Amino acid sequence: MRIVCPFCGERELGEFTYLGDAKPQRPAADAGEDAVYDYVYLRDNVAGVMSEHWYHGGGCRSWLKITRNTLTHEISSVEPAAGVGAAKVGV
Amino acid sequence: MAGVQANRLANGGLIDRSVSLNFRFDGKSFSGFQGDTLASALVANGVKLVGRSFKYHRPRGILTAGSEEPNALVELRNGARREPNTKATTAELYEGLEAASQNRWPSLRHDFMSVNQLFAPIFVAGFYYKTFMWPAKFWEAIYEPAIRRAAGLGRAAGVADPDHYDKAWAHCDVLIAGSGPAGLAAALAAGRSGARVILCEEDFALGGRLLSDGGTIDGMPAAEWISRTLAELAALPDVRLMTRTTLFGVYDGGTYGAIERVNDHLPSPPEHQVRQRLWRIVAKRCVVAAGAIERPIVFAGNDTPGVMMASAMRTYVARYAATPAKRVALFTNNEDGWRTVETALGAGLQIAAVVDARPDVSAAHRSLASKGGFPVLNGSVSAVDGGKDGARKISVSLTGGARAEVEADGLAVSGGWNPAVALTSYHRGRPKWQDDIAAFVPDGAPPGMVAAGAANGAFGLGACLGQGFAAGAQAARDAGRSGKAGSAPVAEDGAFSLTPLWHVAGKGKAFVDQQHDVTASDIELAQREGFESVEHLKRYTTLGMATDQGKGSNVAGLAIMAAVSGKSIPETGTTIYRPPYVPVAIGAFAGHHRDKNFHATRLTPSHHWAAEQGAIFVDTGLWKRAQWYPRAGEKDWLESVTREVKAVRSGVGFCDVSTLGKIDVHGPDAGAFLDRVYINTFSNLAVGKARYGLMLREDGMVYDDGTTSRLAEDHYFLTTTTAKAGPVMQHLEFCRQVLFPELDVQLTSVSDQWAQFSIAGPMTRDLLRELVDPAEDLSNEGFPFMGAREVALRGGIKARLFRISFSGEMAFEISVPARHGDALVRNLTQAGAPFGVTPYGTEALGVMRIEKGHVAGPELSGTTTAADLGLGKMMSTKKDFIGRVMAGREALVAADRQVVVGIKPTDKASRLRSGAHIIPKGETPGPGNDQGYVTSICFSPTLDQWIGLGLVERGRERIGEIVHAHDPLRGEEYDVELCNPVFYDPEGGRQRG
Amino acid sequence: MKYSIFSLARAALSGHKNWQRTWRDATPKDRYDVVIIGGGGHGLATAWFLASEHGIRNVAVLEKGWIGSGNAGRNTTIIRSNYGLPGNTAFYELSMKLWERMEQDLNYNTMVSQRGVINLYHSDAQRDAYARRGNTMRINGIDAELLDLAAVKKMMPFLNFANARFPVQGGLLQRRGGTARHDAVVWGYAHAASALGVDIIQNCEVSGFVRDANGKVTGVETSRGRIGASKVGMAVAGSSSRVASMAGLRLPIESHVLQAFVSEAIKPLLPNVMTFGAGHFYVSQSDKGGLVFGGDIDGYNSYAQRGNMPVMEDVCEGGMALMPMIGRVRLLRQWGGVMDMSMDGTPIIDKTPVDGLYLNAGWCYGGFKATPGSGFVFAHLLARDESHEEAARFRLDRFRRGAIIDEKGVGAQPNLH
Amino acid sequence: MAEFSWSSHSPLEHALATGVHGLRGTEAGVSLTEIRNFDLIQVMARRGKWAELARAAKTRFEVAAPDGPNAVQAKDATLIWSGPDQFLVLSKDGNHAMNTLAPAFSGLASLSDQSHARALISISGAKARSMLAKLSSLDLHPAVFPVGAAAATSIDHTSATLWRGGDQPDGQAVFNLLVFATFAESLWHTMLDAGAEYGIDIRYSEELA
Repeated sequence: MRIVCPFCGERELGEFTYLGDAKPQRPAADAGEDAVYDYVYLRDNVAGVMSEHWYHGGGCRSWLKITRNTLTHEISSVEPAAGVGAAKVGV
Repeated sequence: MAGVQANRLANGGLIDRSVSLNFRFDGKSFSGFQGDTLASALVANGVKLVGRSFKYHRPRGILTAGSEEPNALVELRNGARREPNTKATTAELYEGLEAASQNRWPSLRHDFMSVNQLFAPIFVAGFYYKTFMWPAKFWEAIYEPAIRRAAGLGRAAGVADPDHYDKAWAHCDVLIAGSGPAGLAAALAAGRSGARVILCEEDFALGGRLLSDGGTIDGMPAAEWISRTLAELAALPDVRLMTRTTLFGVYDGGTYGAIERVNDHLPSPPEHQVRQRLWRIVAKRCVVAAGAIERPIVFAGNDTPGVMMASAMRTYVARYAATPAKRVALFTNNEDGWRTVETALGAGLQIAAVVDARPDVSAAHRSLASKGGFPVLNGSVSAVDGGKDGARKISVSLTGGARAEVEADGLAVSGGWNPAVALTSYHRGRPKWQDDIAAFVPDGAPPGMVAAGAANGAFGLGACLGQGFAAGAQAARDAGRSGKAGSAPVAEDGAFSLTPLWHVAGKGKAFVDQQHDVTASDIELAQREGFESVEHLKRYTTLGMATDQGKGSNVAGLAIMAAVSGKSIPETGTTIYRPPYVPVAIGAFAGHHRDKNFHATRLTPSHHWAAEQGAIFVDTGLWKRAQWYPRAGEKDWLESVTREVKAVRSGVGFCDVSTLGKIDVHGPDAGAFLDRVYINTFSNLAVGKARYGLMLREDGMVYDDGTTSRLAEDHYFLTTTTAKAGPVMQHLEFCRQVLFPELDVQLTSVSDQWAQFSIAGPMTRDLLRELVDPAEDLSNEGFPFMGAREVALRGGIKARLFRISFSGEMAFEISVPARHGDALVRNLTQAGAPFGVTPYGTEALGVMRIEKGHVAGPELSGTTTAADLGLGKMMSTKKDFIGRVMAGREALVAADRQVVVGIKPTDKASRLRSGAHIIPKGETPGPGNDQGYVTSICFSPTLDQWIGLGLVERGRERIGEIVHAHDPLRGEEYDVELCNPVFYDPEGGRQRG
Repeated sequence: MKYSIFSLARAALSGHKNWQRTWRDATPKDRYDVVIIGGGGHGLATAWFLASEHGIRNVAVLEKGWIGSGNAGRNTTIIRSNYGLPGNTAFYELSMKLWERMEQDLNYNTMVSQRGVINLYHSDAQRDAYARRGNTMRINGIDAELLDLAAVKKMMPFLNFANARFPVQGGLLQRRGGTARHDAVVWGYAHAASALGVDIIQNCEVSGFVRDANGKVTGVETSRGRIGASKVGMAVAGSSSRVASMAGLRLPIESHVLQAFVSEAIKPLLPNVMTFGAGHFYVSQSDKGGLVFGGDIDGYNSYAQRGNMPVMEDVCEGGMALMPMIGRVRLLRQWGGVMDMSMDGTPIIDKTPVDGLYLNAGWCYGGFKATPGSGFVFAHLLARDESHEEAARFRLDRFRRGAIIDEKGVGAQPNLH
Repeated sequence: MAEFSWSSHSPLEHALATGVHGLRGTEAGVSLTEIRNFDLIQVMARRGKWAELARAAKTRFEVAAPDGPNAVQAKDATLIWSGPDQFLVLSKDGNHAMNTLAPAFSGLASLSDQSHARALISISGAKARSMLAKLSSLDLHPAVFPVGAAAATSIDHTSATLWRGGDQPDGQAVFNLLVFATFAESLWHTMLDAGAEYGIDIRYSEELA
């Protein structure tokens, strides 16, 4: 697999680490056990296009949100995580 | 010089007759020429019997001239370089080559195991599933060992491979598999367009079938066209032609695997060179011009030595000037097979007959036959007479029912051609059936890949050139190259007519998969028993699972299955194609990464100093750490470690702890950030102070621990355990970038920037006062416990000093920029000399942490909660943090959890071992009373006995209880007392003093 | 038809023309007592135990392709019961005991070969972890031995002892562990279940659940029509999330690809099954002679049944690090299976929140060895509506309760299990 | 009381042996030069401060700080991109060491000293790309990785920073490689193995050029 890092360009799979589904959002502090259980444990486990967290740890150390097809491994988009590029926030 | 090469033609071929090469096969000496394969040299020397089959040990010869060879397998080379199952048809001849036949005993000619043929009526497909079941014990003791001994083909060397391998990356616009007419034309078009081109050819010569079949291209002989084309390609700066290189797989994102046999054509690789190189090729586009593979017709006796694929026979005659037979018959169902007759006649061989399954042989061929004086029989070969010395006579069933017999010592067979659809099918694509050639052709391909020429079902030379050229030009355009491709090379297309024929019914064994001895009747049996799916067929009969990967046999097998199950071939379908396209040495996939180079090695700043001291090193992850420092006269590790511990507890010692992960946490929100990742609070930590912190995973289990110091208002220095340095950095970046993007915080690993040493023992201050600038106040008031600040050292550099203790002693950790680490360790030795300073290793470190009851790796097992570790009170209730909510789940706060407790044998002389289980005293051990286990142990010099930590059910409530340590693995049973895990100075006075 | 050397010899006399189908080619009936989705080892074993242990013979096994086409036919054929945590240990031993009588139970030679499974250790910490595990096994009545370096050298003199980056120090050996012929397990259960009346229906893909007004599952919609059922059991590891989603369920499972590899057949080289403790590599040699080996999962969600080169290289690096004698042995074939990776690395065998629907899932890469045990306890659950004693901890709600069974201790991240 | 000497030791000092490694008898295909003394500061812009930081950097270095995978040569420093909103400042003689750089970027960036955390190796020679092809998955074709290109990447599963410096007078490309200090010796041996078949000319320099 090759991933086009938005900062580094196209790179080899070995430079990246996978975390998993990017859809679950960490619940607010007061959301309760059920909500956190859902966030930590339950997965849609999509057979098809899903959004995922990958880490370019062997490169620029950016967390990326990658849209990828789990049936074909085809990657359709790569975006930086929300906190990447914060230095350019608000200016 | 051995041998006379009796079957070598006087002229012709692409061999270099000026370079004669001696070789041995089964101990007998022969000679061949540069440019021969082992197979062609054996052919030239008249060797017909080359191997034995897998199950029946039938005598076998050479069937093909390529990587689809099922029969002519040898053990190549000797000793540690012995390579089992090497195809003689692809092994290049070199001076001194040694090869031996395999799967036979005592010799190839007299193979005892050929008695298996007598049992052939029983040894049908899947027979072993139906028997060997009674008595049950006999399977393990008798049947299976016998089966295992009989199985397998060649023998592996059994000792370490002495050769080297490496792996490399290459990048291109257009990757081309194959250098036949389609491949070369594709390279021309893409190269001229300005594309970066890599062409992989598994043969050592470029040209593919042109090398055997010739032809006329652009009005010139094929050989001349090849050399002109190669010259033009050589002049293009970004075209790379890789011979001896097989493209074996296609992976995601346009990544391809290829194996280059760099030095397999030599007896052994030259110094500094590898045997083989694995290539990872990244290509924007790929043109598969891998050609087609001639397929057999299945008939009784089709495995007799002397029966050969028609195209292979042409190759031996035309390319290698070696004649597999003197009197050749041809059995074909298609026009292409006749080319073998033309080639054979051209080389002066006799043609015994042509058996053509088609009713309508062309007038041209008929006149060729009458000119050559051989009959053309309309019908099929139904049997071959012969044995280990080759074929003698061929029986023919003539259309209409009559029979004929033909005397011949060679039978060329052509059942048509199967495009090489493997590469295009590796992403689970299923090829489609094309009626006019009665073959599967690619139906789509992985992204960026296209097939051209024979691989795409176009068998005419003109079509191959045209398709290859068009595909190369298009691939270059797709890759963004806009140069002019010029015009395509031109050639005539020969006529191709074929009448499908897969199997000739008859008496005697008719082999589909020759290597695995799968016969047509095995396929019929599989169908009868319900194994109709092609995948069931493959698995039940082992069809196509041999070292030829079914290249020749698969389609014939499923065609026979289609016939017996009354389905069409496309309805029957193909099995899933799996890489690699040719078997690849495991060593190549490993490359450089073996032996000491398996993984990288990390060295601490004091490593070479420690080595000078004679330290024993231990692997901790990738690190080499000093485990202990033996001294002369010490009888074992325990004596050394005990000395080190005593030295620290009574004086002063130091230990390199640079392996801890170190992270700079910067920014205005650094404190707020740490509050969210640690269970305790860091935003209120004063500048100049350190604090122990504990992190959980989001599932509530303990993730890591360490000491984090506040060096400035907006700068924390965080440490992790050695094992978790990388994962914690990744986790923190996730928190920063994904979970808490609103925080202004920056993270940098500074693990390698700092050499860090622990200095511990009651005389620590005495040592430091030597080392540190006298202006620095190291008193308890000036530098209290958990203080952290920069200090000046004598001689000019600055260091960071942290008053933290893992040993429970008065201790500091000191860090200096890493290139001063070696100086620091030498200066520590010098400064500490008056106090008897002692370097200590990880063992002594571990002893002291157990004495002090600190948890470490064995307790931070990923299944323990903060409360299990006795650290539950650290969990802040005033803030959210990672893992807070899940840590509250019922089973994680249950009263009967196993928690950390101290453990010591009641008999002070008794040894304690990690992994022993804890059972209530007086009970018989069983799953119901298995209450925990010993996690960490040491011999405590301080307590003068073995002590340990353990995870024990309700352990904290049971301090003082005598329980039983049960260690059946090591045959040890003893009583232990559960105790306070802090064995040493529980009040903590020493570290604060 | 009874299989034996005598029936084989008799058949030989008639040219093997009298063999019947190994299992009946059934057409679906309107209704069954139990419908099992998934014609892999687990589904077929469940059907056989339903019929043989519980007398429930009106059972159908629905397979979307050919039986054994999922992970039953794509694994590395290892059987063992060397687990360390309560819940796992006894269950896998139950399974091991069923392996030991499988051939006689099924009248089919599944070639169970108890040649031993050894987990090598390379550090004191690893030794200690294996000691803990081995003692757990012994406490549960399972054979386990902790070998030191000398014993390992004697047993496997060909390992890299002299020049290794992470030298072998010893190993945890289970002599009763070994291998079995994976396809034959599928065929054997099909053969035996079919003989007891179970309908095995291939090329029958489930597309939905039929539910009554109360939401109870009363059947399945399939590519071969609607099939009624009093109870429906799912045994579709690799596709569990997809099938469960048809009933509106989200599972604590991700699908990941695990690659496996086989070398060319060579004469016997390896005596047993071994796992490398300092890298991702495990290997055994098949009765046919191929080295069958694998390593870690690729690490990203996938349904593609194929992997990529980094893992292939990683596995071979492990192999060469452990035994550099295999350098010139050639890798013949590479394939991938879709693993049901659960959030704690441990399976789920339980009723679901949907009435009438039962779940057997989350096998990670341990499914093959569990085949008979899984069938046994799942049949028990389906027949009696309560968990079998040895599967009582494999509950679906354990994640919510925190009663997780995490052998590796890596938490809710499936690609690390 | 004695004063102490705090001599500096490169992490490659022990492993590096000057001279020719591997193939002999022809001109070495690869030249490896370790550079031993340098200052290396990681500069990470703070939230919302990139523009200000860029201005401050421009003022100090008289070149624009890299905002993409490039290495920019200033008159007495090289600014090497190391990730989004961050770059490394490579310099010598303390011109841009921590104590001088920190005040200049105060409040705009978080700085970490990496001077001792890395080893710096310069790679050139006719076979430099062939050797690097065994170590790096990057496409180093001159058109893809021109002078001034930089990459945060991995070698042997270890993070590394690779950039192309100015060509040598004879036109040969120069690749500069920063690797982590504790991995340096191991990676060095890997490089020697990769380049042995081409012959390697090994040197070191006490000074950044």
